[in-house]
Amino acid sequence: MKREHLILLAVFLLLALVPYAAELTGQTSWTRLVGQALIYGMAAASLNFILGYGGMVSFGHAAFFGIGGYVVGILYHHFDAGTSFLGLIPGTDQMLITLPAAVIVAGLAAALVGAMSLRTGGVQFIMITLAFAQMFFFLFISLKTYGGEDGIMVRRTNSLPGLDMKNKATLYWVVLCFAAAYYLFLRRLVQSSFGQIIAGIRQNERRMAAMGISTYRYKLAAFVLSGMGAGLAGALMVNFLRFASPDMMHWSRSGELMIMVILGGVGTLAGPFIGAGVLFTLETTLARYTEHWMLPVGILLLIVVLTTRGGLMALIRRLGGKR
Amino acid sequence: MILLFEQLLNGLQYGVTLFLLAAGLTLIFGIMGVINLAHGALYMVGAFAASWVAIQTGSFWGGLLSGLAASAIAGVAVELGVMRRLYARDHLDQVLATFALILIFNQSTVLIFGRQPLFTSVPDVFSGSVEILPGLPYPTYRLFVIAVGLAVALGLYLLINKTRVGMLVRAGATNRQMVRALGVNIQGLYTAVFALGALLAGLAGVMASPIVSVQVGMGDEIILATFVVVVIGGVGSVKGAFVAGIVLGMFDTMLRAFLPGLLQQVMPGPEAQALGVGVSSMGIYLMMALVLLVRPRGLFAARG
Amino acid sequence: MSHVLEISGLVKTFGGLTATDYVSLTVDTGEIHALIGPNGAGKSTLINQICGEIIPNAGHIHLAGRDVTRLPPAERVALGLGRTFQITSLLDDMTVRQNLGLAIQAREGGNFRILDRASRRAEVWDEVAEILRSGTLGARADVRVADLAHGEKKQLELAMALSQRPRLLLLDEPMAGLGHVESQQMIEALQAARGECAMLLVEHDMEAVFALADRISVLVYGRVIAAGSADDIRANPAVREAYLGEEDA
Amino acid sequence: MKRLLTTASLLAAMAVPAFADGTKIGVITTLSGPAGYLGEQIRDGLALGLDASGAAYELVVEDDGRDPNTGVQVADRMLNEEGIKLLTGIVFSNVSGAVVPEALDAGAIYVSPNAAPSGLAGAKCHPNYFVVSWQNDSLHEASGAAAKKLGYTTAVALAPNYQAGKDAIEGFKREFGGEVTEIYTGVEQSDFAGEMAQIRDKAPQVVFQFHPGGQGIAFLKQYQQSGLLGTIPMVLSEPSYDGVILKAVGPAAVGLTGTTHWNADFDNEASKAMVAAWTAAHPDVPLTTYAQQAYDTGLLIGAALQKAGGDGDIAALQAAIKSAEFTSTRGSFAFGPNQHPVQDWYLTAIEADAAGNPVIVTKEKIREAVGDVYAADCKM
Repeated sequence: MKREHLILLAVFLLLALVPYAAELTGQTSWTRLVGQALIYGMAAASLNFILGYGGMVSFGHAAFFGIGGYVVGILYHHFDAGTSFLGLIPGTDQMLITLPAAVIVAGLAAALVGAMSLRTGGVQFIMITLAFAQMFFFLFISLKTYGGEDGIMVRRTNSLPGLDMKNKATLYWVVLCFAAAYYLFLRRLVQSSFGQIIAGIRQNERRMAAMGISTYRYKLAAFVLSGMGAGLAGALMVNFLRFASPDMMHWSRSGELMIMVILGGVGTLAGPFIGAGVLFTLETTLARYTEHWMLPVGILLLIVVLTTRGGLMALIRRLGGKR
Repeated sequence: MILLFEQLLNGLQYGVTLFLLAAGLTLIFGIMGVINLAHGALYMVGAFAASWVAIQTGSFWGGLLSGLAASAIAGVAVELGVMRRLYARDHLDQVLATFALILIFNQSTVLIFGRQPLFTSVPDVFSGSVEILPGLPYPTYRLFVIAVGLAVALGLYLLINKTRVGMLVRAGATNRQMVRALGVNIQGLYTAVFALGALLAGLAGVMASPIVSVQVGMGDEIILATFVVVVIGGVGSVKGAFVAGIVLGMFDTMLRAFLPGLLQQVMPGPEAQALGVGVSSMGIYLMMALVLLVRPRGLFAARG
Repeated sequence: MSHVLEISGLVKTFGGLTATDYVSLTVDTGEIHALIGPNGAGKSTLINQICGEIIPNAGHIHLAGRDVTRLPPAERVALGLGRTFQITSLLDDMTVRQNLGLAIQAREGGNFRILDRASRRAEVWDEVAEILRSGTLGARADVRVADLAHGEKKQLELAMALSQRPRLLLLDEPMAGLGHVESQQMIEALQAARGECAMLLVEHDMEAVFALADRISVLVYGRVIAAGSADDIRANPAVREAYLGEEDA
Repeated sequence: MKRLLTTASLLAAMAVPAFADGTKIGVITTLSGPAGYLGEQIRDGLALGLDASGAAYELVVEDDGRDPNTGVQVADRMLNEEGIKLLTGIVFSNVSGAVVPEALDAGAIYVSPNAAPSGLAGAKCHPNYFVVSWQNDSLHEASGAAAKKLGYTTAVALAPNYQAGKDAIEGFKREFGGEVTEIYTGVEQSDFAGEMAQIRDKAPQVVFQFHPGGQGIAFLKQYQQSGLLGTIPMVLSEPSYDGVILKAVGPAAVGLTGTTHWNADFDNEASKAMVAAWTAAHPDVPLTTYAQQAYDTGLLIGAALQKAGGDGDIAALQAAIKSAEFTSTRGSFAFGPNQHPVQDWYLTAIEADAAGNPVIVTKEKIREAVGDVYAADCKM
């Protein structure tokens, strides 16, 4: 336990130093790269909670990511234009309002999708979550008021009282704090009573039902929690990019999140963050050297699948000699 | 009335294309338990190989043969090189591996053929159209596609229901352990099924190449609809893939053709158009959601 | 004496096949009621209807006086129904201790808490320690279930079912696959649990059935063809014919 | 004059020693995926245009994968690490919506060779944001004007069901004035048999359709296969019949009518020089309007760099670009109040050349010196 705390603290401090290191070495874009990877890591980790711990393979997770992002975008749009959403809800650029709003709306969407999808299982569940995500995608693509497929610009990052959110390093640290808090939350969540029940359901749903657990309700609750996490990540991403577009909920984005989870290590806490970091860094770094970056990325992914069992986390553990 | 009939034919033609893709996918899924995201890449391989050879030689039929050969070879290579190592693994590992294969196939295609879309024309025999009803000319080539699709369906039916290999395939789709217990060369069967699936995907690609734009990523667009067909039809069921493919093809075409018009009866024109198309884009997904809510394992689930 | 379980006129058909054909039976408080019958008689289908995994076409199931015919499985458990599975069904990646802990946690409730620590729920772990101390599984407490021997899994499953403190325990072939010594241990364990709850015991091992059962019902082709004490059943010609006929075929 | 320019660039080079081999220009464009050929056209056109301008430059090209995230990531590195002050190249509106604000906030200049989302054309216009191509709406207004001019009164208009598609049909309707039946197609649809049946059923005098890239190829092929080509005339905006599409469609395209802001047969020196340079450099690749827009962008940037002496003084560079002192391949070119083009539009016909392959032939000028409807909202 002690050792794990030390490692976590060290990683957090290292990540906190990224803006300074970037400044010193002149590689200033690393701040953004790491920030974006952290946000993707959060989204992937939220997916991993249902996928890795709960055994629910959702192929529509980007929908909640996108919905969270659009909440920020739409609220900013109305704030900027001085209008209100459906004539009822005024816009805002206050992060303390937009983030909770994004989390709640994404949670509601997840409740809707989960309530229907969780009646199925296996590959049917994969496909039905994908189907709902596609419906959201087509919905947002036809919303002319909010930019349609062009997306919606958020000219200024949401404000937090007392902080200069225009400063890239500040924004990065805010994101880092959210990512760290979310990591700790997930760590607690999987150890909680609820988390244990979810892990039990993944291993043997029939047995859990025979012990009196209404598995559907627990799975739905897990699905909603996970959707809320993705919504938070999406809201942060829009603040970071200052842009929301239907791309955020395209099915390939859902696939990418799943790839990050699998690459990093299914059912591990740090795996999704590592997977996101590695995939994202790999893509952007390779893209600097070749237009055909997809080829080496594909080959590397293939090598990882064929040679490791349990993704990069398994590799790290093996190197660390833990098992 | 004529319009309705024509749209039905269009739906049928789209349906058989979906069937060609879904038949292989559902067999691979049902027998090996592999979620093959790269199935669409084999469709692309077939289309590219056929178009390129057709452009070089001027012969559609040469293109057809090379397209089939190329996709079957690609399929066997994928099976031997990658999938064979992953049968015992988790579904998720297979997802990651086949995703990697998509990247590799797409980018290799760019390296070999460049980024410009390729073009082949309809073979001379099938250029032009036939007046199948008074006042309804229909492109001969599309009729040819329908005929090929139906012929393949018949062939698959005979193969699966009347031959020993087919018996093994059926048995494999319902009970994998049993086939193993029969002492059959499982590895050989798996490779053969994968090659057959790839061949059918390649055929779909070849047939589509004179109609659509042959370009990188063309397989990624159609693979989603194919998965929808597989799931609605029931994993592992070729009959399900056929029924679901045709129904979905018709349903999709009908929605696109008539929903906006119907909506215009009850609401203003432009909004009806936009809503109608929005809903028809979602149509196949809505249909899948509905089917799964009623029959969680699809229409013709092979496994009990 | 009241009925813990009362089944009346239960019918379940699959296509043309009638798996349960107007079955009626009762289990009384504290009683061990054995259900026997040849393979394919519909015993598992009946068990699964009592559990709620299969919904019958007609008839009623009352549990402790309440009609549960259409309730989902989990709610029946809340009313006091416990079960073991024909093929042991446990959480294979967890240890014996964790399996027991989860069973008690499930019974205790409060499982929508997302920020507590399951490992620090004293009410759960004290009881787990108690069960481990009293039973034979103590030495294997921290072994992964997947690594247990078959007999140990059966014991664990029973311990988990009993830890739920059910009013009625459904035992689906608890002796299946056990050796002679293990069977004896299982019979003893069930005898010991006799005071805690009523049991509906589905079993092929006649030695165990006659050792344990207060009453026996015989199910053939989905129908109860005989019911009564062990001696009644032994003497019943219809039962003999059903079993002998089965063996001839 | 030329020597003066050379001296200027020499001075610029000396003033900023780090850029001894020319001003770095960041090119963020789409090179992967089905739309990759558009990015290729833009990259190559840009290089040729800059070469023609004689400016000293260095292109830093990177793929955005049509993904706004990647685009911003690339922009950040170019702007903040490599000290690039001048960006261009984006193909798609969704990428430019994310990247352009990033560039502007960093004090850099963005010159668009293609994407021109309406969101940046009106009230949110910016002094450092220029568009050399066209604003989306004007593209399709030209087709509406053409159809009207040809005397048609009923039309079927088809476009994909996303914002640009809706804008296309709106733009067409605005200038056409006749009776229009709108048909929206799927965003990733590649088989248009159903639409063909509807067109036959409606039997309009003219068909207008907007389907860029692969969709356009599929649409035209199927229009011919269904026997509609030659029965019902079609008017197209330039993205729906670029050189690559025509090459892929082949003889099936002959007989169509198009509208464009530029065509390869334009009789001006700049255009002829560009066609010659392109044919020499890329003999197997058709020259499209994407490359032409990028070429013009290259000419504009090159001229401005020489006038301002590199990118050392952003204000001077901005002013130099704004003055638009270059000889455009399209003849007349000027920036409107929102720094989007004010230009002429032409009617073209697609005819068969000696070998039966389609060539685009310019017929007449149908609109003169038009800007876009959003310019009025821009207060700079």
